[in-house]
Amino acid sequence: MLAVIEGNDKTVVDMKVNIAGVEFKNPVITASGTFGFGKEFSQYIDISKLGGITLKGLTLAPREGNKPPRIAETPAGILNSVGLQNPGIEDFLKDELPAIKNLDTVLIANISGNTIEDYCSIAEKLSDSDIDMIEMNISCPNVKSGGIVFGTQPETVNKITGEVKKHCKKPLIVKLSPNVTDITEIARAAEAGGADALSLINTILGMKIDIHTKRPVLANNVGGLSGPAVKPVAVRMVWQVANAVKVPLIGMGGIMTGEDAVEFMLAGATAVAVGTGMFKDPEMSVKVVNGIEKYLKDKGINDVKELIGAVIPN
Amino acid sequence: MLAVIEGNDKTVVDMKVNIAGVEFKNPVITASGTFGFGKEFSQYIDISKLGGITLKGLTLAPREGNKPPRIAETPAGILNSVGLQNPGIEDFLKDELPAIKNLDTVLIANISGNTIEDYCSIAEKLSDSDIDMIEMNISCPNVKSGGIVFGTQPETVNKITGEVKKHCKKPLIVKLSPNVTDITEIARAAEAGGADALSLINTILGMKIDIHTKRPVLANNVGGLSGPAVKPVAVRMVWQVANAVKVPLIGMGGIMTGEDAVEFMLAGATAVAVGTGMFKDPEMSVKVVNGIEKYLKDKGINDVKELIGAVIPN
Amino acid sequence: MGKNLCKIYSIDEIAANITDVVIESEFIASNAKPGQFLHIDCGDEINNFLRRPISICDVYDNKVRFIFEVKGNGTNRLAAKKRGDILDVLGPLGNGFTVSDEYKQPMIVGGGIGIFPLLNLAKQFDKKAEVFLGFRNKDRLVMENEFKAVSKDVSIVSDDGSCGIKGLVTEPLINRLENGVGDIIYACGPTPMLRAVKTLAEKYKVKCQLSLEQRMGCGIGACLVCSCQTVFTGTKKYKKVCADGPVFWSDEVTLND
Amino acid sequence: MGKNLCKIYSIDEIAANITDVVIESEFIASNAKPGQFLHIDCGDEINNFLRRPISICDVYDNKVRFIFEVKGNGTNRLAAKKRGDILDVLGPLGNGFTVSDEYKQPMIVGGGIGIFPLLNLAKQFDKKAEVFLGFRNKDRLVMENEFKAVSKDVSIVSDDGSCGIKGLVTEPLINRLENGVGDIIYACGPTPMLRAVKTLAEKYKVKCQLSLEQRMGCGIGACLVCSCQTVFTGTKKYKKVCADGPVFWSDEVTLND
Ligand SMILES: Cc1cc2nc3c(=O)[nH]c(=O)nc-3n(C[C@H](O)[C@H](O)[C@H](O)COP(=O)(O)OP(=O)(O)OC[C@H]3O[C@@H](n4cnc5c(N)ncnc54)[C@H](O)[C@@H]3O)c2cc1C
Ligand SMILES: Cc1cc2nc3c(=O)[nH]c(=O)nc-3n(C[C@H](O)[C@H](O)[C@H](O)COP(=O)(O)OP(=O)(O)OC[C@H]3O[C@@H](n4cnc5c(N)ncnc54)[C@H](O)[C@@H]3O)c2cc1C
Ligand SMILES: Cc1cc2nc3c(=O)[nH]c(=O)nc-3n(C[C@H](O)[C@H](O)[C@H](O)COP(=O)(O)O)c2cc1C
Ligand SMILES: Cc1cc2nc3c(=O)[nH]c(=O)nc-3n(C[C@H](O)[C@H](O)[C@H](O)COP(=O)(O)O)c2cc1C
Ligand code: FES
Ligand code: FES
Repeated sequence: MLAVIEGNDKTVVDMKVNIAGVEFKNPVITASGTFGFGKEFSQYIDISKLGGITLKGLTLAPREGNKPPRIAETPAGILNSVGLQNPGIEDFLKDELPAIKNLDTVLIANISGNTIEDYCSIAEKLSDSDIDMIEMNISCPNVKSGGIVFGTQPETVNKITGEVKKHCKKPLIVKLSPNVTDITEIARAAEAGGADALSLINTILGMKIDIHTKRPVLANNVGGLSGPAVKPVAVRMVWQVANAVKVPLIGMGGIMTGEDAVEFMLAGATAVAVGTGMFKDPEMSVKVVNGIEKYLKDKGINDVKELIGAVIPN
Repeated sequence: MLAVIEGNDKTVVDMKVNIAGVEFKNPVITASGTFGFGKEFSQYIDISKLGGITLKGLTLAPREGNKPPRIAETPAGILNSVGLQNPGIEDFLKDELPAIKNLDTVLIANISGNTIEDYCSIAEKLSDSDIDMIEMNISCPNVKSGGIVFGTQPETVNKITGEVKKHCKKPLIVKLSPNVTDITEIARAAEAGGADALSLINTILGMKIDIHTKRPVLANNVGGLSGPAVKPVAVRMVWQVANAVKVPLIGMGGIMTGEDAVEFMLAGATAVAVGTGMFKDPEMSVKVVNGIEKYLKDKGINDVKELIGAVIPN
Repeated sequence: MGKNLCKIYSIDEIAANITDVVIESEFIASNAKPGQFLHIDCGDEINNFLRRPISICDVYDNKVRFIFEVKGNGTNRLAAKKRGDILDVLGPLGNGFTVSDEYKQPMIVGGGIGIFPLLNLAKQFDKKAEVFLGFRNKDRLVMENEFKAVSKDVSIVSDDGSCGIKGLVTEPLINRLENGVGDIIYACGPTPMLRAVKTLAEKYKVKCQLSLEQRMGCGIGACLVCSCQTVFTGTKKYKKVCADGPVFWSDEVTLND
Repeated sequence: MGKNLCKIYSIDEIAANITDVVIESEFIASNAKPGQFLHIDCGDEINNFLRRPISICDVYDNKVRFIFEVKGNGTNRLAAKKRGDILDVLGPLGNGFTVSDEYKQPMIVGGGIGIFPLLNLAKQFDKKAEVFLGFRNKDRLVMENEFKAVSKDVSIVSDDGSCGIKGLVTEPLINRLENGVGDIIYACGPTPMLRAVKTLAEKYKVKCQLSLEQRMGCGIGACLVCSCQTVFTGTKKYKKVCADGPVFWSDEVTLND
């Protein structure tokens, strides 16, 4: 594990990045579904040190989610099958948002639905709230009816993005599924539909079977793989998509250190999100911020934006 | 790591499985590309203890493969970009096959090509050889012109399988790519085309960037991810495909222990292949055989075939 | 509640595969309530990176004790730690048992690894608690004397009769409830045991708290993986074992998942 | 050649980040040739599961010595091993240097970590070899006396002049070649150094063997990841560093990859 040491030279580093007109004090965001609605981690970190936080996926009506067990450990990763448990958009606006709306960080809501109308209606309700950006999840592999059906065909991605844009007054991030043959096709469809930014990757569908009980470990049988195991797949997809679209990207998938974050930015991400890594260490998101800063100081780079897409392909 | 202890009770275990009329003394095979043409490992293991061996991918003409570096380490996995380096089918038949044709194990050739005609012609040349089965690789992510273009569209999978079947007198295994939106669709297309068995998964396309040089670690920029990291994805795909087709499956992806192999068989595989794990331990394939046997003895199961597809979904 | 780097003060195998650990942490020792748990990083390997939830068994001075059984990869690594090693521990986490002077006849029921959090609970009742402990067999019997020292009475039960009474741990409990003894039951152990205790509590109309287990991710209420089904005025709802529990009132949980 | 479980006989840090290890293995000791390597499992973590290739530095009795610099995860773990630990080692692997009585004036050139396999090579020539060793600076200078003990002459060169002559290790070599000394050159070190040596060998028409490095998978010739470009009668072809090398004749390799 990386021991995070604060850069000790005098380089002044500009950590700010801008996505669709929204300024982030640094490029580190929390990944949706791993950070609740923000309050749980406040005992462990100063949330205002983060560029932004993405909240747990919201749906129009409350959702109970899938049966437990909902988590399994795999080599360098985990599978989850939470299934979008959430209190619904109304209760969120009433009970959850007030507690976090004054946090000094970018607030990103993550939305899911069963129909295009669902998405439009949630986006509309959030448009007048204190949320700064909306991330549209069309890639949750854990819910049959939701998300993923929209996320795997370019035509539907284009259509849903276009429709939601009409109802959405906040910058719209479209979150892509890695469970596709050609992610650039999907990315281009989202961009053409009007996405202001793209985030990737959501989890990869996986399964674990307990050989003693002969049953899948997850009650849902399958779940989404995240954590370091998926990092090479995520970096590849960010790189491919960066070469295919012009909108900014938020990269994620297995980030555990500042170095990992730098790798995603070199591949083409303007910002990164930390998810599963926070289960290992609730301070990880802040350590990633510090790790990026240290890398920049060590290299004498004074603007984090210089990293974006700076990979030199062979 | 699993310490392999020979089962010490008196259960007599039948380890034989049958794929497309070919009998395997046990369900453990080596994965193509990780076992050369068979001879290299003979200093480390008794190859006749394996159910079968799959040889390095062959093409019609010799191929030089990609530039080095061709390997990178990732969390619980590796990326490779060998790019099908091989001496071509003629030299294989002349220089390599004679040395292994008398091995007491099932010999599986693995073939790739740029055109359907290439595949047909290699299959024809192998049809009169001492090879027992042919595995058709339509899923190599490391060669632009070859394989993968055929492997990601149901129509082309169906077509190539049908054509190759006409020229192939040996049982034909079609090897599936995990880099697809819906693997069951591809599997059904291969079955409909006449595949006698399916093997899965090939590697998942990934990338690693050296943050100090800003260059991709692989000269080819991207490469195929294998090893334990991919196991949950592979198990999920085997399970999905087992529920979609009737032909037998060879499961692979990250197998390191007998327990891992049992997991694949429960998911629906009739046999399994061990690849990357052999880089960690050249004896791993044989240890997997012993590990399966130990599991069966411990559970008092006397026929390995009872494991095939025996998962109890929730 | 906090992230703590704690030195291991002692670590001993007290029965086959059962490890008793004492760590130094003034913060945890002074904040822990009976029934709360720790979320422990068992090794710095990316490969096995989920923490493991382990109940607090006891606290004294600035030390915290927990006991666990080796099951898989994580607990195996944890058991290999040495005195003086530093553990990365989140805690104290979750809601513990409700302890109150109101309860004059607490009945404490534990099965298997479920007995560990109950020692500190029993201690709170100044030798008023009656304790019922179930073990698989005599090789697993631990802490009998420690419980005796802090309880009014301790009944030992084993699956095979190799120690204490043969049978289910609920049997001596039923006996007491039949006699009208018991104004609250606290239980921790395998789900079938918890179901039986819940049924008894309903039958004998005694208040009852159960400590549940579920696989966890964050351990702090943020990821929603550790759910258990609860019911409130007829509506079923998933709550979080880590943050809403692990201790629940028995009429709140369905124990159906 | 074989899979060996070898006990660590000694392990010492001989310079900053440079570790000198002696393991017990009669099999390797009696089969190893200068220039061959070991493929070492640096820890049983799935997470870092590729072995690491490290050259054999020396053999004596039933012991095998190797020396390595800590670079990343694997060598870091390896350096943390203790005397008495068991290492899982494949070897001896690959083709070593061609040693023959035919060569009367062997020139041995090493740069950085490339010097380690050259000790056992120099030994084979009964104090006839002239050795040229390049170091980054004096903090990295190791084994000077050991080489002196087995060679005719040892020239030390450093990048910054902090030890020996300042400059490139090829400079004193050129001097000797200009004087007509040298009937074979053996070299191991960074690729730019190997390129320079190859050019000199061509210019002065001296035979030359180079030891190459490449990232490896299996280490035994089965996976084809460790390729280096070779040329034979004008045709370029990839060979395997692990099995066809790591030592190649300099006119065989292009050093272009
Ligand atoms: C609130 C709480 C308190 C606990 N207190 C104790 C205690 O005091 N002593 C003790 O011995 N055990 C206790 N357990 C159970 C203990 O957490 C598991 O035995 C342990 O996590 C198993 O990890 P492993 O690495 O050995 O097993 P593995 O099989 O390697 O674990 C794989 C995954 O499954 C999870 N898991 C496996 N079994 C359980 C289980 N029964 N409950 C929750 N997660 C599980 C692990 O956390 C891990 O994520 C408690 C569990 C909970 C939820
Ligand atoms: C035939 C041969 C002999 C060698 N002999 C020695 C020796 O005697 N002493 C010594 O200090 N070093 C030697 N090396 C180099 C040594 O293998 C690498 O420094 C080492 O593998 C780096 O591993 P790491 O875990 O520290 O680095 P990491 O960066 O964690 O390694 C990541 C991956 O890259 C590979 N890798 C990184 N650098 C190299 C390299 N230079 N060559 C080959 N693979 C590399 C690793 O094997 C691993 O797969 C030799 C290399 C080869 C090919
Ligand atoms: C427990 C859990 C719950 C998640 N829930 C959501 C969600 O509600 N919406 C969403 O878009 N992504 C969700 N994700 C996906 C993550 O936001 C992220 O895309 C993925 O986990 C990869 O990043 P990581 O490897 O850093 O975790 C969830 C992931 C996990 C592990
Ligand atoms: C170095 C290397 C070379 C490979 N070459 C081939 C190949 O030639 N043909 C093929 O079908 N698969 C090839 N594969 C894929 C493997 O056969 C296997 O499908 C994959 O690695 C997953 O299994 P594993 O995780 O056990 O390695 C190769 C894999 C590796 C690591
Ligand atoms: S473990 Fe994350 S909410 Fe309980
Ligand atoms: S490392 Fe496998 S062939 Fe050389």
